[in-house]
Amino acid sequence: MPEERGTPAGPVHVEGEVVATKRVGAYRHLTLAAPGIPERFRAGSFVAVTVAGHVARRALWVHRVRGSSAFGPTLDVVVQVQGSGTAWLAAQPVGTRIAITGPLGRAFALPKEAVSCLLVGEGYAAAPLFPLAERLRERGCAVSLVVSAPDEAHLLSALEARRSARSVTVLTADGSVGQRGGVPDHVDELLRRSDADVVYAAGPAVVLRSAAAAAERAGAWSQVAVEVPTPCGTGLCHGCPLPVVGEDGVDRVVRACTEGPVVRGDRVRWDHL
Amino acid sequence: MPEERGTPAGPVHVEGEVVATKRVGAYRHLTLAAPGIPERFRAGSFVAVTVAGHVARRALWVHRVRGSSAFGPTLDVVVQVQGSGTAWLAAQPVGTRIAITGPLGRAFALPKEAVSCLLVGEGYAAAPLFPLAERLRERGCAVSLVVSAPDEAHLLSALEARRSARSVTVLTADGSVGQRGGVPDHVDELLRRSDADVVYAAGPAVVLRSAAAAAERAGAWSQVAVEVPTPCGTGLCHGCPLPVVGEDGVDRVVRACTEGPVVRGDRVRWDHL
Amino acid sequence: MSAARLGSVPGPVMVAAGCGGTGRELLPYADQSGLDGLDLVTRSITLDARSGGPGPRVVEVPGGLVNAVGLPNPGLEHFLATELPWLVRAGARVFVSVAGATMGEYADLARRLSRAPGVAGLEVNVGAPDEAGAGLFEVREPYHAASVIAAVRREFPTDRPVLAKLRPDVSRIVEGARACHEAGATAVVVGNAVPAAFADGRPAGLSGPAISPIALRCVAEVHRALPDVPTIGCGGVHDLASARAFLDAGARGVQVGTALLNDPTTVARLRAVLLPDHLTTPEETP
Amino acid sequence: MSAARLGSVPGPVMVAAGCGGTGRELLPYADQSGLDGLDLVTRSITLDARSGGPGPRVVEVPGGLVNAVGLPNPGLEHFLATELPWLVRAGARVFVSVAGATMGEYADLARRLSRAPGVAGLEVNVGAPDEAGAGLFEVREPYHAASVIAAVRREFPTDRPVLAKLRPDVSRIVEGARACHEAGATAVVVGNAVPAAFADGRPAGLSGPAISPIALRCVAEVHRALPDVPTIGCGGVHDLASARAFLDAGARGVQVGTALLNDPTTVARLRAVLLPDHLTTPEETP
Ligand SMILES: Cc1cc2nc3c(=O)[nH]c(=O)nc-3n(C[C@H](O)[C@H](O)[C@H](O)COP(=O)(O)OP(=O)(O)OC[C@H]3O[C@@H](n4cnc5c(N)ncnc54)[C@H](O)[C@@H]3O)c2cc1C
Ligand SMILES: Cc1cc2nc3c(=O)[nH]c(=O)nc-3n(C[C@H](O)[C@H](O)[C@H](O)COP(=O)(O)OP(=O)(O)OC[C@H]3O[C@@H](n4cnc5c(N)ncnc54)[C@H](O)[C@@H]3O)c2cc1C
Ligand SMILES: Cc1cc2nc3c(=O)[nH]c(=O)nc-3n(C[C@H](O)[C@H](O)[C@H](O)COP(=O)(O)O)c2cc1C
Ligand SMILES: Cc1cc2nc3c(=O)[nH]c(=O)nc-3n(C[C@H](O)[C@H](O)[C@H](O)COP(=O)(O)O)c2cc1C
Ligand code: FES
Ligand code: FES
Repeated sequence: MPEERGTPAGPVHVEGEVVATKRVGAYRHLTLAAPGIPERFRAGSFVAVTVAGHVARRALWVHRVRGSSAFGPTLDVVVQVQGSGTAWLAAQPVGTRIAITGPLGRAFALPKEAVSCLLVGEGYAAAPLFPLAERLRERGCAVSLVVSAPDEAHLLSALEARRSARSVTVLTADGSVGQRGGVPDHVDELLRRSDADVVYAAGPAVVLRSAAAAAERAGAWSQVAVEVPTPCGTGLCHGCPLPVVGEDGVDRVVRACTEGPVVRGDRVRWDHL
Repeated sequence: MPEERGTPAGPVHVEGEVVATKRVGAYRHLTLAAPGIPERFRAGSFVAVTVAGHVARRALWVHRVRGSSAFGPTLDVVVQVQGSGTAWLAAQPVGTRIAITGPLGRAFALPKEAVSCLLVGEGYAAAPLFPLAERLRERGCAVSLVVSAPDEAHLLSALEARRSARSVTVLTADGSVGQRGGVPDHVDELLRRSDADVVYAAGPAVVLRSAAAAAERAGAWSQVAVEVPTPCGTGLCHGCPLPVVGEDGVDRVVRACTEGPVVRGDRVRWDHL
Repeated sequence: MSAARLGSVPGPVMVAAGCGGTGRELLPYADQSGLDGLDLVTRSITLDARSGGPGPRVVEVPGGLVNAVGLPNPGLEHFLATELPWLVRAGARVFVSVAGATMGEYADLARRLSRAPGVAGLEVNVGAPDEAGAGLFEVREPYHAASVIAAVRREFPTDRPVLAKLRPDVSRIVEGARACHEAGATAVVVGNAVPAAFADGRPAGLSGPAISPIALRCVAEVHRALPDVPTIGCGGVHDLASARAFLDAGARGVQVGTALLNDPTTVARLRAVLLPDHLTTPEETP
Repeated sequence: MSAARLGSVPGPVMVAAGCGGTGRELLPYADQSGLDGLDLVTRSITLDARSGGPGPRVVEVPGGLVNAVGLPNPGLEHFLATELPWLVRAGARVFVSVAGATMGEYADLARRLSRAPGVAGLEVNVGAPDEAGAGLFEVREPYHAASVIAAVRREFPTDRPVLAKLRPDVSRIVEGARACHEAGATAVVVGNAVPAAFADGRPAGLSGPAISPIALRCVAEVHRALPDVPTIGCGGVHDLASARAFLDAGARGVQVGTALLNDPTTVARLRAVLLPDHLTTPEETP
């Protein structure tokens, strides 16, 4: 699949600002003024943000971009508090200035033709599937979206996606909403039903792996957005090893932030991740 | 002058909380819930607070204590933003939890008899003179209060002190309010007018030194509250050298946080500070 | 000499030298038993009184503190007359940190301390971050440290521990630990503040969380090379995780310095968790 | 040999080894002139390709990072064929960092790099924080480092600089700097990441603001003892104040590593301020 080319390209490093913040279930949604980033953004790329008092940067998927708003160009991110950095981010009030670099990494590759696509996302990592769905619909693709989570609080709302997606399926591990179970339990069935040529997946490794395997069984392409800790996010430190099989069949370790985060599902050496 | 004795004594280390915050001129006033501290407090002692991401602690004078309030026991501090730590403190919203240790150090010694007292304070450091004035008035002392600052924005409001003080004088370097000039320019005249037996001073070294010298010239006692950087505030690190002359006439270096911050003005070796 | 014959290793949590004031200042932050049973290393005591260096003595840097305090202390005599008896009465297990300009001074300190009632053990400061500036005996090679330990050991009863406190310098720590242990050190404290400078270039020592990975590397190297030499980790311990990292790397105990300056209750809190474990674990005998 | 005859000292701001990706990744964060004229040290290049160590390779700690990346690089041949020509075309002044398991490998790297068009100079990595783990030639004593420098110098044209990158180890830095300079190093880079460990005890290196006071001490000691040996400060430089502290302590320039990982524009911002000063200051000739 060819890379989509647009201008302007490449990441920028800007001083952004929190312009809106809202708790949704277990997550904190932040809207960040981030001049220069929305016009460069492609679904699946991410941003690296600076967290006060921390040397390593924090990677965040981009849930939505707006080229213009009352605050200029903005982007939305979904933060799940996991450690000190995400706790800091979630606690920032409107007005906090935050250095943002992005968009970073390889985005989801888009199909040349109007094919059928299955999008599978779990937890906050489903975020980049929403702009992807829009983009695919613009290209005339039939989009089936699966949003999964351990429970309702960790489910990204699929409401807005109903415009871009032909079908939306909700899965929760505890069955609190939608179908009970996880992606591995349902992915083959969902793939068969959607008759997809391409599977896009975002979420923990177990979700990505099951989606990639299902795609392979069904003879479909897969593109997975892998999360590996990314100390810089910009390709400078080589601290984000992603073990893959190269096009030449040779085992390699690439940088998840630069040669990833999105890679072909059949290329990932899952056992070495 | 004997030390006042009360119970309970000694400092405590507590998790406090910001319960109110307000900008007043150039300062940020914070009210901190600080169980255990108000009942131990004596004017001139200070608290050490923990600043997120910083190893050294920040010392703050106590402007006011309330044994009980809607938030339990609280204390008020006045923060002037100078560096990263005070910037952090000034930015905290209501609800932030802050580790507080106090009251720390030697407080102002109170006269045994109902004598006349001159209280001289500059900038935020005038803060401890307000509870001191109340205490002195309770003991029947005649209190003359001098509040000084470079300009109006840095002047602590003396309004409330009018109850405890017989006279209140305001000095600003730029003459924007009150008399024009600094403490060194006016202290001899103020001392003569107040006919004080004891001078209490708080502020930068130049203010303390001039007050101590004026007291000496007038044959009065002086007590000065010295600010020396206090990395721990608790007497543990010996990092806050205060050069003094001991009672035995021998030069010594004592800990400003433990043997100070309040010492007799005639004991400080100003040239070595 | 076997370690068993040279006193038992204190721990698991000790107050590091120079970060506990005179000891008294810790009392308000102790648990109900006060200082009773607390393993406390005094600030380094020299034969003669020292007033310490000029200010600023302690400056904050990212993740830590840089300090050049200059070993302010009242001198041995005054210490024996006032501070030590107070600490002993309070029930602390007092390890007196000793520092000297010559081998003879170390021996002298050890001899006089061996006769002072209530001294639980000694800690020999043979790895200060700026020995020249502090006017201390310079330990350039491991055998320098070992000769100081031998000199101290000769003067101090073998049933009481002597701890050798070394610099967390990975290129020499294994050799230093071996030499000091052979010279009679009961355990090796790894390490001191790391040689550093203030922003203006003035020599100083770096301490606090920033140096924890450095000290941990040294402890791990010593434990790997010399599993029979008891080590006590010191450098950046500030919470349970950082303390446990040292214990997991093979240390018998940890010392807490800078963290006490940030939160004076740190040692009490760590002891509350780690002491019960320690008391139920049979001590390994090398 | 005089330093003047061995190439001129780069500076005042360089990209430190291993913190600039392949160089290309810095382009979006450069100023208008792109990489033109930028003094860039490559990540350490070995004869054969290396895929680097397992994750986690880089972990955050207070004030810095702990890393054991394992020198991932495509090997000399591939580097010469692809990365170097790109950098040269972009106008960067490329200092290739070389690392080897034996003296022979260092010599080999130097020989082949001496013939590669566009190599501005070499930086010899003789102070990695975990040489054994990285499979590098072990530099236990200053003369080990000096022999590597001599071997490299023999193979590399004397009109181009060879930088010796040493560990910021205060007990050996002066001797190391002297020995490397005598062996033909144009300047000494002080220093590398500090030997450290991950929380699980795995050997690694500590970098970032946390180590700045350590590297600064080393620079100050070298400058005091050997004012004629040009030094380049490296360790924790992240803003103008930290860069100036090194220059004030006598360094001719600074390298920026970890700070680029936090803010990729750091070098461009520092150059904007420090380069004009540098160009107008006549270079001291020792
Ligand atoms: C490409 C990518 C996109 C991401 N998008 C999002 C998002 O949209 N929303 C969200 O909430 N989180 C996202 N994450 C995860 C988020 O970056 C981590 O939760 C966060 O870095 C952990 O930081 P902390 O400060 O909360 O935890 P801490 O425990 O303080 O982190 C300590 C260190 O470990 C690293 N680290 C630890 N776990 C992870 C992890 N799982 N992934 C990456 N780094 C880790 C951190 O970067 C930091 O260096 C993303 C991660 C990647 C790699
Ligand atoms: C007894 C005492 C009472 C104080 N009371 C108040 C008060 O009521 N309100 C107020 O705004 N400020 C007060 N200060 C000063 C306040 O503690 C300092 O402004 C503050 O420590 C500087 O910290 P920072 O984080 O703003 O600056 P930074 O530049 O970030 O400080 C860096 C380091 O230097 C130390 N430091 C630098 N300057 C000073 C200084 N002048 N005094 C003490 N430490 C310093 C800090 O503790 C810290 O370790 C008091 C200081 C002392 C000693
Ligand atoms: C303010 C201060 C004073 C110190 N004084 C001494 C001392 O007198 N003797 C000594 O051996 N170590 C001294 N140290 C070093 C500490 O005991 C400890 O070894 C070092 O700081 C590393 O541990 P930490 O990171 O827990 O502080 C001092 C450290 C500090 C910060
Ligand atoms: C992720 C990472 C990779 C590094 N790789 C190398 C390397 O390949 N060769 C080398 O000599 N130094 C390497 N270093 C060390 C840096 O060049 C630098 O000397 C050290 O990190 C201290 O400087 P800093 O605090 O500015 O990072 C690396 C450092 C980091 C953080
Ligand atoms: S996170 Fe630094 S190179 Fe990928
Ligand atoms: S500030 Fe630490 S002893 Fe005074």
